Amino acid sequence: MSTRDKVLNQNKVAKLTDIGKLIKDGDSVAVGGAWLSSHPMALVRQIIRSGIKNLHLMTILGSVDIDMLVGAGCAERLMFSFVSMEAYGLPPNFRRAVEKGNLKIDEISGLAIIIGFEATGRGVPFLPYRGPSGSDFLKQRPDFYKQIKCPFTGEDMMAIPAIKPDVAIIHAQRADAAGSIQIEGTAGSDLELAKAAKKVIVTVEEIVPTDVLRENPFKTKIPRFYVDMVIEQPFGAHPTSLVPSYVGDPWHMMKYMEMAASPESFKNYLEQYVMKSEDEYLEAIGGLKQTNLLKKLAREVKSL
Amino acid sequence: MSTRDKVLNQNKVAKLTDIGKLIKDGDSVAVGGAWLSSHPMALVRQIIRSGIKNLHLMTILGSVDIDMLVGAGCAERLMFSFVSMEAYGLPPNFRRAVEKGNLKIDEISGLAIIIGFEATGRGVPFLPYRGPSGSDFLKQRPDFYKQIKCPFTGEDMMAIPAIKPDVAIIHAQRADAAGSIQIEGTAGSDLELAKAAKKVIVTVEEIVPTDVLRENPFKTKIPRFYVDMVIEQPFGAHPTSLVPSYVGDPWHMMKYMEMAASPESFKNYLEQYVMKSEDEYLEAIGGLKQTNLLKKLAREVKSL
Amino acid sequence: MSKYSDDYSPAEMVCVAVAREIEDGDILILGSFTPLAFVSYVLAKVTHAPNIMYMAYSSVDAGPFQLTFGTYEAAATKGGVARWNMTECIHSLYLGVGVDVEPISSIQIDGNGNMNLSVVGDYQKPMLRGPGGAGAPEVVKLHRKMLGYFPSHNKRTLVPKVDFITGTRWKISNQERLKAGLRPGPMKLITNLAVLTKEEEGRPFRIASVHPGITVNDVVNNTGFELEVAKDVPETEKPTKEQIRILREQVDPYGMVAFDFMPGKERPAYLKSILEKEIKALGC
Amino acid sequence: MSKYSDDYSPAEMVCVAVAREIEDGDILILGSFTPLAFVSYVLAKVTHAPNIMYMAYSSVDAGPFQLTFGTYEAAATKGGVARWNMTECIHSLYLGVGVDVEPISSIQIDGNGNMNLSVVGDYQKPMLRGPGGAGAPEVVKLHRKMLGYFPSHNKRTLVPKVDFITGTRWKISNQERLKAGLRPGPMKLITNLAVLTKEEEGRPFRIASVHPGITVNDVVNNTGFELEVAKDVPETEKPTKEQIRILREQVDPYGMVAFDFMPGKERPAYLKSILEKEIKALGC
Repeated sequence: MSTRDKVLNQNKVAKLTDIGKLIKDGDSVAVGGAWLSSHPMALVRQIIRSGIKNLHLMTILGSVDIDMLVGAGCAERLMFSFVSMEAYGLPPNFRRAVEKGNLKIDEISGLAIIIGFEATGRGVPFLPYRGPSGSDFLKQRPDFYKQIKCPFTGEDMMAIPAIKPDVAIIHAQRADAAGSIQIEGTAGSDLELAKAAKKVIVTVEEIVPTDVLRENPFKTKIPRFYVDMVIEQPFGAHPTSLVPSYVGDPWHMMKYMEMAASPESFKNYLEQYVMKSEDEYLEAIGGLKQTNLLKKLAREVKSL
Repeated sequence: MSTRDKVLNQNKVAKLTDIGKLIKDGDSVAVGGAWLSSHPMALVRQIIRSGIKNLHLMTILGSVDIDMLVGAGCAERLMFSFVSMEAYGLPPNFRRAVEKGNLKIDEISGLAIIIGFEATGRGVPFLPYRGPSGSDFLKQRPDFYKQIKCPFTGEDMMAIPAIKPDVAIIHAQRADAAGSIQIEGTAGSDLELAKAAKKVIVTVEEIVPTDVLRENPFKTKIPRFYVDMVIEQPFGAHPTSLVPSYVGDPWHMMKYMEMAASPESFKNYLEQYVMKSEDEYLEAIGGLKQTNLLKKLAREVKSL
Repeated sequence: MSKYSDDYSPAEMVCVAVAREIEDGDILILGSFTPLAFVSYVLAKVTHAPNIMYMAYSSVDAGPFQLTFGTYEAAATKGGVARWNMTECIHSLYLGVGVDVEPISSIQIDGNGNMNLSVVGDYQKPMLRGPGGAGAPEVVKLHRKMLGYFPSHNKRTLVPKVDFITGTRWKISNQERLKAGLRPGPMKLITNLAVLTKEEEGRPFRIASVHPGITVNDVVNNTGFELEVAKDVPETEKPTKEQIRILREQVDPYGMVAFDFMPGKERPAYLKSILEKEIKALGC
Repeated sequence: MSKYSDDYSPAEMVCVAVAREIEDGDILILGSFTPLAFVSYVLAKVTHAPNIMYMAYSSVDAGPFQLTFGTYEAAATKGGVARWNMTECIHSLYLGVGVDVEPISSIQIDGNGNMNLSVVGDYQKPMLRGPGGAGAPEVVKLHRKMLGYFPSHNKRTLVPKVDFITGTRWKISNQERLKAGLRPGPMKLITNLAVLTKEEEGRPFRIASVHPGITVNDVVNNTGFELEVAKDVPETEKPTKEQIRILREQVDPYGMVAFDFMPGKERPAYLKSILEKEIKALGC
C-alpha cells in the first residue's frame, strides 16, 4: 500500500493465510527480532507453509528464523551481519547451505546494516558513520562501504547506502486494527525495518481497541502509517522470546538443533511442527502447560 | 563532567543556586523546550539572578525563554531557527535587540539546527538531508550548509555540521537522583540537546526513587549518563506549559508582553518576578490558586 | 434550501477554505500554534477527512479535540496514540514518508512564491525582525502541497520581491518537482479575499477564486505582484451550514478562529474574554 | 588466611579475570548471549563496580540480576530504567558516548589482533561457516578496551593468520589511537591458560600473566602466533573466596559459567540439567 492507503485503511486485521497477498516469490524480506528474541516465527512458518520461494532475506541478528527459512528452501539470497543459535550452537541449515554453496550471501557489519535500513526511513540515500576500518568487508563490498570526507572537518567517514526491502515481517505484543504497534521488550531495530520496507506485516499477541494504546502511548513504537497488515497470533515468536510476555523455549530449541542436524531429520521437523496450523504447532510444542511455563519464567526473575 | 564521571555520580541533586558551578560567562547554552512548551524557565530566571553574561544561546523553537535572557542582557549571540510568542505577538526584547544591532544572530533553518545537534550525539561530524534549496540561508551561511553528493546515487544532499554546546538546560516531569529523566509531554528535541552538550542541567517537577522510573521505563527519555545536575523545581516551566502536568499561563504571558513592551517596564518585570526566589515568583504569579488552575486546565480537555 | 451558509465571518470563510485543502488520508503536522490552522485541521478530521494522521507537539496520531485557548496542547497530547519528539518527527515525517500539507503564514510573500519570515528591510539592520522560519525553509519545498494563508491580503504582505528568502517552493510545476525527486502538488495562497494558485515557474499566480462579496479588482489592487486573471473568475465555495454548525458548536465554541484576523491591539482583550468563558465553563 | 580461593574452576578463573577488566563507571553492552560474559558483568556490578551502566537487549541501565538459562533476558529487561532499540543503542552508545568494553570471542584470532567470525577456509567455499560478526567489526575498533576471551586456548583458534578479517583493532598503541580520533585503551586476550596483551602495532602479543598451574610453555605451545615472553611472567591473580561465594550463591547458582568451556556434545545435557534445577526452584 502507498502511505496514503496505509493512513486511510483503519482495519488491517487479517489471517496468517493472507500473507501471500503481500509477500511474493523473489521478494526481499527483512525479518524482525534480534538474537533469540522477538523473531516473527509464526510468519516464518507461514511463509514455509505457503511455499513462497526465492526470497532475498535480510536480517541484522538472525537466528532460528533465518535457519528455518533457509532449511525449508525459501531463500535464494541472504543479507546479514549475524546468524546464530547462541548457546545452542551454529545454525545447522544456514551452515550447510553456505558451505555447499546453495545460498548467496551478502555479509555486512552489524552497525552498517542497521544504518542502511535507518537511511531509508529518514529519506536519505546514505548515512555516514565511523566504519569498520581494516575489515575485509571493505574490500569485499565496495558497493556497500564508501569512504567519504566530512565537508566541514575533512575527517574520513564511511558512507552506507539506504537499504529498501520489499517487505518487513515483525512480531510484537499489541496492535490496534489500524496497525499501530506496541513493543514492550526487546525491540531489535524493528522500527527501522518497518520504516524501510514498502510493505509491513506484523503479528501480535493481541489486537486491542486504540484506546488501550492511548493508555500508554510511550509503548507504541510503530505508528499505523507504516503498517499494511496486522494478525493476532499468540506465541507468534515461539520458540524465540517475547519479553516481558514469555521467555524463549530452550527445550524446543534443543529439539530443533537435534532435528536440524541433517537434511533428512529436518524434513521431519517441518512435517511435525511447521506444515500444520499454528494451533497444532502450539499443541505439538507442549500445549498450554508449556506456554504457561514460558510465561511464568518471564515473570519469575531475580534481581540482585 | 566526563561521561565516566556522569556514570559514577549517582547523586546529582542540587539547588538552583548551584548552576554557577556549570554555567560560566561566555558559555554556549542550548535551551530546551519548543514553541511555548517545556522551556526551562526556572533555570532561565536563575541565570538572570546569577548575573551570568555574554552567553551564546542556542534554541530550535525559542520563546519567552530566549526573550527574557536577551532582555536581561545575558546573551551576546543567538543561534536559532525561530523565536516567537505565537498568539501573543513578536518577542519584544529579541526584536529590540536585533533591530538595534545589540545581539549577534546565527539564523538557521529548523531542520538543520535539529540535525546539527543530532550529529554530535551520534558521534559524526556531519549529517546529510534534503535541505532548504533556494533559501537565502544557503548563501548567507556557507559555513553551515554544504552541498555534497551521495557517493552511491550521485544525488545532491545538504550536509549540516555537528553543533556542540557547552551546556544544555532542560525542564521535565521527573528524575531520579542519578539523573535519568522522564518526559511525558512535549519533548522538543531535548534528548538531542542533552546528547550534544558537554554539561547538562535538568530541573524537574519531582525527584523520585529509581524504582519509580522502572515502573514505566518507556517514559525515560534521557538516561543518567548524559546528565550532570538535577534540581527539583515544581512549575519550573512556568509561564510555559508542561503537559500533561500543567498548561501554559496565558494571563502571565499577557502580563509579560505588556511589561516587555519597553526596556523601562521590562526592568520592572525583572524586579517584580525574576530577581527573587522561585517560591516568591510562584506567589507573585498568583500562588496556589493559579498553579492549581493551570493543572486543572491540563486535565479538563475535550476530545471530539 | 441551500446547504451553504450565508452567516459566516471572513475568518470562518478562510478556515473552511483551508480545511477543504485537506484530503482524507493526508499526513499533517500541527506546528507553531496558529488557531486558524488548528481549527481547520480538526474541522477536516471531524467532517470529510476522518482518517487523516496528524502529529501535534509530541503526540503522534492525535485525535480530534476542541480548540480552547487554555487547553489545546494538553488536548492534542492526551488523544495521541504514540509519542515522538521533534527529531523523530522531522526524519520520519518531514523527510521520510512525507507530509501532505501544513498551512504557513509569513511576513512577506512574492510572485515567485518566496516566503519571508525573517526581516523587513535590511537583514543586518532590519526595520522589523520577524520570528524566523522554524521548519518553513524545508517544509515549503518538501510538502506535497504548499499552502500559504494570509488573514490580511495587502501590498505590504503580498510584495513584488521579498526582502529575504527564508524559504521557497524551489520547484513548482509537477514536471519540475518530479524531476527533482519531489512529490508533485499545488501551491496555493488562501487570503481573506481570494484563493491564488501558481502552477509553473515563471508564470504568475492566478486568481483561482474570489470569496463571496469580493471583486477581482479588490484582489488585484491589494496584491503587490502580477496576477493572472481569467475572463470569469469563479467565486470561492462558501462554508456549508453543517461546517459552520460544527465549527461553532464543537471545534471552536469560543471563536478562536477570529483571532488571526484581529488587529494586534484588540487581541489581548479578546483572549481575556475567551479565557473568562473557558474558566466559567470549567466552573472555576 | 588468604583472601584468595583455591577452589575454583577454569571457567570461574576466566570469568573473574574478565570481571576484573571492568572498571567502575564503565559503559557496557550485553550483546549476543554468552553466559560467561554476562556472569562477569553482573559479578563486577555486585562487587567492585556498582555504578557501571550496562544496556542489555532493549533495556538501558539494567540492574544486576541472577543468571539463569530460562530467565536472563527477562531479568535484564525488568530491571532497566529506560528502553532503547538497537538503532538508538548503536548511535548513542557505540558511536556516541562510546562503550568501554564488550568481551568478544571469535573462531580465529591472529598475532595482529585480527578477528575472524566469518569462515574457516575459503570465503566462497568455506570448510566452516561461522555466525558472522554482528557489531564486532566496528566494536573491536571503537571500544576503549578490546577484550577477547577464549575458553579453549589452542592453535586452531590462535592462528598465524586469520582466514578472513571480520574485524580488527585497526589502531593499537595509545598514540596511534589518539591520532585516529579513537579513545586509547588496552587490547587483551583472556583464555583458559593466560592473559595476553598487545601494546603496539608490529610488536607481538605479550604474555601478561599465566593462570595458576599453567606454565609459559603450555601457553607458547598452544599459540599459533609469536609471543613476547618476559623473564618472569607473573601468575594471574586468583579469584577471591568472596568472588567465588558471590558467583555461586547469587549471580550464577546454576553454574552457567561452565557452559562455554564444555565440548559441544556435552552442552545439551548440561543445559537440560540446569533447566531441571531452575524449574524445581520455581516449584513447577
